[in-house]
Amino acid sequence: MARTISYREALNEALMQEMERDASVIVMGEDNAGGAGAPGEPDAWGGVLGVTKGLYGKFPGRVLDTPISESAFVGAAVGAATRGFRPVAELMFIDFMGVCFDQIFNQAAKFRYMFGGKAVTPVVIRAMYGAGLRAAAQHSQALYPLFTNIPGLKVVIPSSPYEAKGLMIQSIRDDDPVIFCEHKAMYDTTGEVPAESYTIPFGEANVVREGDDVTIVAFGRMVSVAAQAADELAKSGVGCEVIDPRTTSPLDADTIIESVANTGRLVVVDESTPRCSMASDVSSLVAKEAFGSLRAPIEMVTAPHTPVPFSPVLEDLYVPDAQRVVNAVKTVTGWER
Amino acid sequence: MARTISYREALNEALMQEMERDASVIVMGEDNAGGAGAPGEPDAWGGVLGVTKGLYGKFPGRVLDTPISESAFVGAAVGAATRGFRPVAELMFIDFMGVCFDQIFNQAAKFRYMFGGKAVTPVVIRAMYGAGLRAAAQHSQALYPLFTNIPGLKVVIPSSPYEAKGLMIQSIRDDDPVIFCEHKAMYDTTGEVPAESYTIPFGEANVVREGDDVTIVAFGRMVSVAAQAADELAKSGVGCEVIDPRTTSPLDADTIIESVANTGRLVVVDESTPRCSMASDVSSLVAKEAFGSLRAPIEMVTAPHTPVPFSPVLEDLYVPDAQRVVNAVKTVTGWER
Amino acid sequence: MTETFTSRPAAGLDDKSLLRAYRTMRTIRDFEERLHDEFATGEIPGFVHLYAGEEASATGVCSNLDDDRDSISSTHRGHGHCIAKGVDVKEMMAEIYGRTTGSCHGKGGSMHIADLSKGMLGANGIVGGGPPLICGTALAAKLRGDGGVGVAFFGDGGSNQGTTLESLNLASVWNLPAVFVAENNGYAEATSAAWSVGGGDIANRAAAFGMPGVIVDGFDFFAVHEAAAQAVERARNGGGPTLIEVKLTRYYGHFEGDQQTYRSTEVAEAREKLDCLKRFRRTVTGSGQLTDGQLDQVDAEVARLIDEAVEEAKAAPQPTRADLDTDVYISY
Amino acid sequence: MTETFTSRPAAGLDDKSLLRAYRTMRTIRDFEERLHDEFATGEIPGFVHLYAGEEASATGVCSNLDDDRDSISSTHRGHGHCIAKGVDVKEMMAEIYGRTTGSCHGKGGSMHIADLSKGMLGANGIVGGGPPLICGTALAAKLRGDGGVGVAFFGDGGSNQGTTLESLNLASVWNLPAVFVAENNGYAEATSAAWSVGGGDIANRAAAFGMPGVIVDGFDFFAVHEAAAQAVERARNGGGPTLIEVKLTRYYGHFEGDQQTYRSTEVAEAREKLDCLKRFRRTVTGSGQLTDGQLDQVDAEVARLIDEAVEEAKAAPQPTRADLDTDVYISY
Ligand SMILES: Cc1ncc(C[n+]2csc(CCOP(=O)(O)OP(=O)(O)O)c2C)c(N)n1
Ligand SMILES: Cc1ncc(C[n+]2csc(CCOP(=O)(O)OP(=O)(O)O)c2C)c(N)n1
Ligand SMILES: [Mg+2]
Ligand SMILES: [Mg+2]
Repeated sequence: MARTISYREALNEALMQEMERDASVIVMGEDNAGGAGAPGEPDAWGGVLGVTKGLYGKFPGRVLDTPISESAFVGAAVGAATRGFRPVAELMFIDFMGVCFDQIFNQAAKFRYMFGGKAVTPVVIRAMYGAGLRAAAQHSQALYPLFTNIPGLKVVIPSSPYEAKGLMIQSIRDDDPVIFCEHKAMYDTTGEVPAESYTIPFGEANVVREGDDVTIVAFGRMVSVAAQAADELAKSGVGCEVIDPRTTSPLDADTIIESVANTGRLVVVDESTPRCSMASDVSSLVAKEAFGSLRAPIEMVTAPHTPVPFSPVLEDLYVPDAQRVVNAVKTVTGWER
Repeated sequence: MARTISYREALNEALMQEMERDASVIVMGEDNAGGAGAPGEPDAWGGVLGVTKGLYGKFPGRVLDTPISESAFVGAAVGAATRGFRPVAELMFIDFMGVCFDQIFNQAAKFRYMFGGKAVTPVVIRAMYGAGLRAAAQHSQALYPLFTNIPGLKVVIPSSPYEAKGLMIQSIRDDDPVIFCEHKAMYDTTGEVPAESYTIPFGEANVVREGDDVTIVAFGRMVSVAAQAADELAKSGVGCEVIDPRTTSPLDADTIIESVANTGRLVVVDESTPRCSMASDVSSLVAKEAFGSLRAPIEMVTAPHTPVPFSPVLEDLYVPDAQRVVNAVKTVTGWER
Repeated sequence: MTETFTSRPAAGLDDKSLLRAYRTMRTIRDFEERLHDEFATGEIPGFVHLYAGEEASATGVCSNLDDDRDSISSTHRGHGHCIAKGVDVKEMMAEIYGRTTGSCHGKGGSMHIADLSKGMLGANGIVGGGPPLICGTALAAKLRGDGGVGVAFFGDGGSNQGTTLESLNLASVWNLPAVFVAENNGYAEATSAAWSVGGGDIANRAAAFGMPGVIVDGFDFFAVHEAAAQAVERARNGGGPTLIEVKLTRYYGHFEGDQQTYRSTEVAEAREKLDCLKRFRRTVTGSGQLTDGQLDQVDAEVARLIDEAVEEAKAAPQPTRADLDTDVYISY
Repeated sequence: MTETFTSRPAAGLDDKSLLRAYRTMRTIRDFEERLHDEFATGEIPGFVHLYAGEEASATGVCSNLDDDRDSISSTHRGHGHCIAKGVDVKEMMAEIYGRTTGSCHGKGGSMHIADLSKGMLGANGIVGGGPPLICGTALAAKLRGDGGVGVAFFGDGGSNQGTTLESLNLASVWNLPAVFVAENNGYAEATSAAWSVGGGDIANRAAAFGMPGVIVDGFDFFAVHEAAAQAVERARNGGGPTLIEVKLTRYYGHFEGDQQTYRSTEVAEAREKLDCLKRFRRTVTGSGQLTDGQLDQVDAEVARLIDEAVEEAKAAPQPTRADLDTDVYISY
């Protein structure tokens, strides 16, 4: 049975259902219960933006608040994962990776390979990414390319409440370390979500809408931006195929390549900064694997190579919008060799 | 006057000459003097692989050993840079970025933008990268793509002793934060280096060799691998233009695009893992900006999407070699639309 | 080694210094109270963390510092530190409104207000981001030999961050002219410091790294001033770093919007009985050093300043597209 | 809170336990001495950090641990911890030679030997990499309620890393069944611990995070065993974490190849007068619990084992291209 709920609620429900189903699932992070040691109610916060609200009430021993020490508690999640648990650790803002990246990329990500295939480290690291809340340079980044670069990590970017729930459940059940990127400006976005538990497999792109003229690959919140652009373009008869890869690692190369084989044109929409980004990653994939089909340069719509500005005026210019996607599509459809 | 000296000596000479020239240049890192507090000689180590050897003897107050606390001392270098010094901090292995990345990417890199153009942070962070010394997964990575992704950082990768000296001097004099990537397997590589001080500007690629059939863009140690491949290919009449961008950020896009405009073919050689890498970055640049000139798919020769293996047999397979570059060139020259 | 400071008489401060301290505290208070009101109107973008209630800490510490040779780092809750270190209040307000006249041209916002020309290295969005930087500014002062000190402010939450703990050690090992000021307001977001700080008082951590540690009452300007004076003096004279734990209470939520379900009556009580401004007034008028009239005049002047700051900020221009990609680098 | 342990009589250990402990120490010693020789031939790839001299630490601690419910994390100097936690010596040797029969199929090498089935979470190339992981294994044991403990070994250098310091706090706050073993061998590479560890003894840092701290003589197996026994006991019973500082000396350079210009006669003296194996032998033969003959037999058996390990390692197959990209993920 599907109801309309928010992205936040979808995530919360996924966590709730998995904790119910599997006693090895534990949750930890700063104020994930909220208010540890405080005289008020124990679930005072339920996460800084409320994603873990109510979990502590149901599973008190399995929802842990932490001191502000990301290396220690992310590492603890990794360590517990090697000992049979399925921890979901919250890094809060993905921008905080800088104080704990070692535990993620040198420890969790490498255990299996470094130990000759003998480690199992089913840890999920949840983190908010993205601009739009006027949270400025240290709280607004879209850093998934940094994680995508690292072998051993899986990187998930849900683009809707439906995706959020199914991908979170899959992340928890997956035996590899997963970086789960939640767009903080989408928590109140609503959509149809089944009440029952379901999973969405990794590495299988979702073709959000079909079209024959241009392929648009977009990530996370940019999927809806791309879809909006596609709506706009449909009015003038341009058919866009919008692809949401869902996971940047693994990446569903086949779906992208097949689509470009049909359309001959590609636009990649990526909220991150442009250098060594997912925009460049997908472009390079297609320039190598589908060159013969390409009929125009590959356009990339990304944030500029700047930190995220605080000013609302500037931040609105910073984040790719539908108009920029429309322009990029027009560039590639208008291109003559 | 040019002499033949090693990459290590070239770096050491650059540091020495800049410290001599400018009293605001200071050097710090674990055992950069070597043996702080130990009963033996004060310059016992001069850096774990000897790059800072002798500096302490000449400039005792300006070469600082540090406890093993990369966040604190990299941050200290950043802080001192905001107060008129030009610190060169050694991260030792670039793989250690995970314990101090915040001070680099959220602090140093963002100050100027975040503070509205009012900060000056001329810090240089030296770090060893790359495979080849059988140092395994946590001491062999080529992580420059992660830094290249970050606006506000400049990223330098010298490919020879000559480049090492000139780029180091430029890095120290540059007013922006610089990540200086030294390939640890190149320290004993020798080459002609002028005795006097000189700089090599950032963002100006070096065309290592000219050719009309294929453009090869390569970074750091891969430049010599590419040149070797070019030698090999020249025998069968294939002319390769080998480009060393010297800095990945800023990147000299023009030189690359012009070359591809002439050759119509591109191979990128990058020691890092493939996803969101410099290989993908340069490919995407060309697929966007020089598509009209491209006559074949863009090939990328990179490490595989795996951690660096310890086994010498596997590590030798891991690192791109001339044969793989030759094969890639053959693929693009043999390609028919 | 941990020692507790208690209030002392006006500690040899002359009238001018006392008035200046009062003005600083009042400015911080009014700045924050006004932001609280303005935030409620929805006109202020982003996250805002108010320093109201903690004024005696920033003021007590920074009243020992010089503009040029001394530097401070701050936190997400940075307005008070900025004002106490002399950052222009109108520029700060404009920054919080995201205007081009702001301290950071509108690009930083509340969490990144800085003024390097005043030795203010920035509010900081990263908990534990500041202490390493201060090791660097203190090192710079030491190498230069100008007697300057670096002061790192951080919270009880920040006292658990590895970057902070490493910095205590580095400052000790390098014998830096640094002062670490742990502002323990009892909470990190909703998490109680009594729970999160293993080992009880933060000041206890000083001994672990070989420096003196003291605890002061953060409602008492004079206690903070005195403790900081000793630490700064020691630092200037090559005696190395000190850790000062200031115990205090924040009057508002963690950020604006926080419902504060994790605490109950302590704020009302603190406001009523402990408030640093009230206490300061009682002390200096009681001792006869200043009159209520003098202080009232400051109040009036500050009120006007804040009014003007808000008015001017609202009227100031927004950045434009041309500002988006400038100032990423110094040279391109 | 810091307390110093001194040697005690055989502390109630039966003959079998004593022999086992001796065998472990002897195995570590011979393993390392042999690697020292083999490294000199140039046949061993990569960086090798030898544990010779420190055997009583790993052995004294791990002799209190179970295979299954207890776990340890280690450092770049990990061979001793691996052997003491029961990792197969021949597989270890093969790993160091990079062979498919190695503990990690040749993919990890000296710095990454692990055996999760034995609760050995890996040597670790990152200084400070282990303590956070141990907070997790200790948490797992606590949640499971199986009485298990997690033990993090780290060096004097590692005691300054923020990740280590954070972990002390987290373990304290979560009241974890964890033991932190700081192996203070006086140096981090060439840097003296007397210089780098602000605050003197590492054990002093325990109080800063609210746990007991003790110092033990790392040449004395019995002292280490006893201190660890108490800490492990406390942890198993819900009494929370302990920090144990073990003072010892490494017999070789930081890594093989280090010229050790930063120290002089201390190693020769330690080998001569303090050596843990000699001391153990004196104690147990002196008390009459074991005979020289029994110990000599162990020596002979261990020598044979190491010979075989090296021989088999050298003869073992190298990985092949097919191994390069397997085992990055469990599912693709
Ligand atoms: C590294 C990092 N982790 C987490 C956060 C989110 N965060 C911002 S403020 C805060 C609480 C800080 O508490 P404290 O240090 O006591 O300062 P206070 O807010 O009480 O002034 C947290 C968890 C952050 N900004 N940076
Ligand atoms: C994060 C990090 N920084 C630096 C290093 C380089 N390094 C390896 S071992 C070592 C010294 C470690 O000293 P200590 O912790 O005392 O251990 P010991 O070698 O004495 O056993 C250093 C600096 C590293 N591996 N990881
Ligand atoms: Mg607080
Ligand atoms: Mg040591």
